[in-house]
Amino acid sequence: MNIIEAFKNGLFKENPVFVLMLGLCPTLGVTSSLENGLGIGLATTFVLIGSNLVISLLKSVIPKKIRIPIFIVVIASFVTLVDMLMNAYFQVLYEKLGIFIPLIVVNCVILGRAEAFASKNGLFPSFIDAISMGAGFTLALSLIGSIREITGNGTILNIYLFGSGFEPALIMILPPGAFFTIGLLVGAKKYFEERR
Amino acid sequence: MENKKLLVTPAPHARTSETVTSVMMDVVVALIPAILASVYFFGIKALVVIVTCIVFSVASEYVCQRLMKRPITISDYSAVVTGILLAFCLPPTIPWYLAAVGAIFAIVIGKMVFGGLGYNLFNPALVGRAFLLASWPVYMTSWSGPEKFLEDKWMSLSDATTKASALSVFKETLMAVKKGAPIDSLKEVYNNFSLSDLFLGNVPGSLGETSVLFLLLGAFYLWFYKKHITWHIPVTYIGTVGLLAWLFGGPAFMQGNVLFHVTAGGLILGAFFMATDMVTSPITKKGRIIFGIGAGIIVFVIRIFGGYPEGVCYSILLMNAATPLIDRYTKPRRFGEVKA
Amino acid sequence: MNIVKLGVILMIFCIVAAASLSYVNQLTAGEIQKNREQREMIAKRNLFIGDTLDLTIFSDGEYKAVNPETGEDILLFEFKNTAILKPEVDLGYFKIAKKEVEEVVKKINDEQLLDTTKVNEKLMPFYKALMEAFSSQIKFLPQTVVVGVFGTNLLITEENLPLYKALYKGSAIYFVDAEDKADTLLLEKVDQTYRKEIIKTGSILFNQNQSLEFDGQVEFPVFHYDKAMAGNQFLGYVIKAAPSGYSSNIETLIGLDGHGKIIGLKVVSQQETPGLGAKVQEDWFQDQFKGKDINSLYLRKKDPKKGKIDAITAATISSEALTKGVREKLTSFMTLIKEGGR
Amino acid sequence: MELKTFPQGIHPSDSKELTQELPVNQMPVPKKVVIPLSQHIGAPATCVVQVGDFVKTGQLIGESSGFISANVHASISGKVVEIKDALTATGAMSKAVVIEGDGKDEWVDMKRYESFDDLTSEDLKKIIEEAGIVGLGGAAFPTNVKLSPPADKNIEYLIINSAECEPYLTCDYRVMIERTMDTIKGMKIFMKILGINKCLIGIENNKIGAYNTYRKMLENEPDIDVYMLQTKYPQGAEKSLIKALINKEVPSGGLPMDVGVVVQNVGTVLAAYEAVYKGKPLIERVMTVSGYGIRQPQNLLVRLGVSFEEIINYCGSFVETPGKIICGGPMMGFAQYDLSVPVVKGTSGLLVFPEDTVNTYEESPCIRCAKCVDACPQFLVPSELAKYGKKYLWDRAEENGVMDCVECGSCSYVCPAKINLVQYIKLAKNEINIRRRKK
Repeated sequence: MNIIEAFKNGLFKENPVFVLMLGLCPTLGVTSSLENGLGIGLATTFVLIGSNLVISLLKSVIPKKIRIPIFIVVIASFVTLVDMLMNAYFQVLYEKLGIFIPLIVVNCVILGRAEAFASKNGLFPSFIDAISMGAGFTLALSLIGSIREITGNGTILNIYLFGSGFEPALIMILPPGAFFTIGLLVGAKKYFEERR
Repeated sequence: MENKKLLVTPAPHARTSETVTSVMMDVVVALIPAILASVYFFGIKALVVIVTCIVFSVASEYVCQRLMKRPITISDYSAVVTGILLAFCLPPTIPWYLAAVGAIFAIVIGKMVFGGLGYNLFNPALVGRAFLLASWPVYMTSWSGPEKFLEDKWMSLSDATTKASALSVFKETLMAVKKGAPIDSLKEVYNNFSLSDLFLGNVPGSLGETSVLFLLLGAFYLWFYKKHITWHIPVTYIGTVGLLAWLFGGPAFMQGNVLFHVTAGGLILGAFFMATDMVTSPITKKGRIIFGIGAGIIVFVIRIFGGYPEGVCYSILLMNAATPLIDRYTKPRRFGEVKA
Repeated sequence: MNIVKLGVILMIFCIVAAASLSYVNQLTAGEIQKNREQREMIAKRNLFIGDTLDLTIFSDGEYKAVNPETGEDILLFEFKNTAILKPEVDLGYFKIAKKEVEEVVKKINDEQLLDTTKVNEKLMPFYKALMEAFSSQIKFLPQTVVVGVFGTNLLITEENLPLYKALYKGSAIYFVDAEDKADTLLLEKVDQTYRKEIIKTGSILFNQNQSLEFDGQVEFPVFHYDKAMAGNQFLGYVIKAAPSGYSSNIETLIGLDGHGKIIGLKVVSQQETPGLGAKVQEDWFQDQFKGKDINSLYLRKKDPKKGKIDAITAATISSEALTKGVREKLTSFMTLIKEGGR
Repeated sequence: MELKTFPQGIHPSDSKELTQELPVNQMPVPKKVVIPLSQHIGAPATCVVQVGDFVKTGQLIGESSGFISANVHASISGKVVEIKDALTATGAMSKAVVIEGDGKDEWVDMKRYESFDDLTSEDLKKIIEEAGIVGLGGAAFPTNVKLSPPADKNIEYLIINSAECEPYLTCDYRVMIERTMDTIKGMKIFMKILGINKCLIGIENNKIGAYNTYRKMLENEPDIDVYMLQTKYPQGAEKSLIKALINKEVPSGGLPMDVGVVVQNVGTVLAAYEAVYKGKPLIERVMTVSGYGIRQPQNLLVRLGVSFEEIINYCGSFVETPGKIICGGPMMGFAQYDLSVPVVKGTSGLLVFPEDTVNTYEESPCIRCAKCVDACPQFLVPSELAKYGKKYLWDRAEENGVMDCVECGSCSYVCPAKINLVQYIKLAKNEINIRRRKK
């Protein structure tokens, strides 16, 4: 398996948010700032790596008929793990992300990769896949988060970018702003792809 | 007989002289009295807002069509109509750059991303207004009072005292009443705003929402002379709001002030110029009646129970969203169709 | 029997997952508990002591003021790499010109001044200048200023206590032995120190040498409140209120002294509209409540006669909700106290 | 007085003043005619002459070839010079008999009846069938078929279609004014055939002259009622006319006989009169030549098969460069590009418009103004149907009643976006018909 190819795949060709349109719940919910986007992206990546590894390791043991419940058990365990760890050691971020950390469980990116990739491939490819997909997800979330933070709050990583005359468009950090941003980014991506 | 070029087209060979451009032009003409009234009452500030909105609407439509490699249709006046209608929903004190942002958003997100004129799901002007209201609520909810014609303030671009619009005063009082203030204070609100002022537009409010008289002038031109709008939406819309206001909008059951609720705020503008927007309203008469009643109920619910003093914008947007559904269930009974 | 087999496999997976999670839980439980306590502690403490967030905006440099007695410039303090950014608790340490302070303190000690008025007279110019400097640098007066003084250690004794108390009226300045902390950026360390100081200063404020304690959650028939105690001395109550605002319940801690005056108010959590209702969490809004009692807890906009609280522009609903919620909570609480004691 | 009419519809300017007051002018017998064998709806007639044959005026040259078909007769006497595929006004090719006239205009022997009292309904039907009479309103549906309703249909009314709602056309109006008595006799023939005694005539109020004439003539005829209708397009469509006169709706997919009505055009009535009383087969008809592009607009009695070019030349040729020539009315007629096209039974008019008055329109997107919905006499939603037609969604179009469309063109007329709505609808109808036939 070509690692570069795998990363290209995860970041662009099959970007979970912009192409596969998976995991839109956290994408819409938490990306009101770069910090949040990055945080949930990394948490998801961690869960993705963990679940992909475990599932590809155990793929021969898991009976086909009950694979989905087992996947969910594995994913849920990792999410609970992340939840507890973050609560213990990343208090501030944990409070900001709130309910969205437990909700990683239902993020379809993770179950999707478990079903589509990890349950069919070996340990190393699954690991690479998890990292590349996680990177793609994190990239997308950070991008959306930074656009929304800049336009909706006038800041990036809580640092004020503009003078006091700047009036941020409040709607951008409200839920509709997430829809606008995703829509426009997907549109822009398609536009540039077609031009190429 | 030779060298003759005969034109062959499908029937019918007679067409009305009406075109999309002429329809839009008629709407612009119908809006002119209200434009003049708004400039008279709010001063040169109003003109700046209107011109900004028009210029940026047309320009962003042009840019969009260039980028999307579509035929340039800015000469059909539809962007001008959007610009004027958007300006009409804005307070006169809004900075020009916010008006411009609203106009760009209205055209780009409200219209062009759907495919341009005829394909948009929502009224573009109202999309622009909703965007501005959600983004810069402080600017969007501080109105300045009407200025005296040719006085200092009339000419000034920035100097304005903020005042509450009639509906905000009503809303504040209503909240107070809910918290235990005497119920009669509602009556005081009604008395504080003279109906003739509300009717003429001599009250604080958004540019085009205040002057009922001049809006009606334009509306009747469209309604009776040009026949571009039918009675269905405006009458049911205003009627529903009026009825509900009379029943439940006052200190006691059946004591609401109908005229206050109809003339204050943007109801007349919305009913005649925005809800009747051809692209986003139902095509059948029955559908239009449902649309009007639905929008009327939403306006009333927002005004009395909601968080905003005025609900016209959202009522129309919500009903716009319901329009495809309404159209689907109100197909006209076909000629000779046997009822099942 | 296939289904039994599948069930058993699933069961095994669940058991393994549960086991490993409970192990991690054991590892992190202590930390989580600590975090929670710390969070609550900070919130409660802030009610009585106030936030120090505002200090972070100082930039490096020398700050001077004119001594009103001599007309000379005196170097008040200088900042060097001193601003510390921390998300939750931000502390600024800065150095006051050693000489000046030493001189003043020496003077006081030399003259053995115990009369509060006279001490005030001596020190007032200096502090006035200090305050002016602050005011000119920061647009508003911080509630709390933690000052680290190199090499100085002002002992707080029975004798000079009135001095401190008299000096700071509302705005408390705490002198901290900051010798080894000025360069420290670690949150933990700073925070611990800070907490220690607060306990100390809290005692000072309330004329006690014992440390400040919160007595935990005292169950009262209706209310769930804390009593803030410094030793045996009763300081006040902490009450929770959660009025429903525009789009959420605004969870609020209220610090109340024994006379029914609000010592501090802190919105702990809310989900109001960002940029509008969410401004209830901003300091200027919360600070309005300090020193008020139930009679003035009305919005100025709604009730110009009684009202002492300014509403947030375009977010009247949230402002009103909080003001009203606090007022109602306090009203019933006061009734309770009057009827049934503490 | 509230005038009867049907709901919805449109009000195009009628422009009938050009020819309304001009009496019908007989055009000279042409030198050469081209007579298509398919001038009607249904199967083309079978040719019964050969190249080189001499034919007399009124001689049968094409024989009805099925249940729905009609006889075709020679319209001049002369020699059959060619049997070829010729262009017709609809743009389709049809087998046609070309006759070169000998100038004598010799008629075949014609059997005349002074009165039809002795004839049975079947006899009369036979005469009409042999005379090759078809509906002259435009659709050219064989009249004898229309007059033979199945036994289970109870026919109550005969309705005479004299609405002539198409702008410019005045041929029916002139027939009504000039041959009032003859048409009344014709109506009686039809009533006898159908065995009923109720006949209704609907005349629009822009043809007040015809209304008054009938009023006078029918004073002693209790069986025939004449009504004035409000001028509106498409009053001449059968279904709309029935709705206007007796307020009954022809069921979707049904025929007028389903509500007990037979509708006949006033021109057809006259042809029936001529066939019975004069024994004349259908070889000539009254048509209107009009429009601002022709020098002498007039109402003409012409032999079938004469080319448009000849008619135009007879009417003083063009005023200026013609831009558009239409066979039929402006609402439903066909634009022509070749003037050798012959007049057929269904040709009601020939309109010439100068170049500078002819507009072409660019289609712009639908703005959902619903003017087409308010215009459609069939209560359809033309904009939707056209959308389905455009996108080849035939099933959706069928579900939404595209087959009920009468192709009156009202929707296209009112459309401010200038979308050719009726064209897309026709496309869909056509496509659905093909699919139905395949099944």
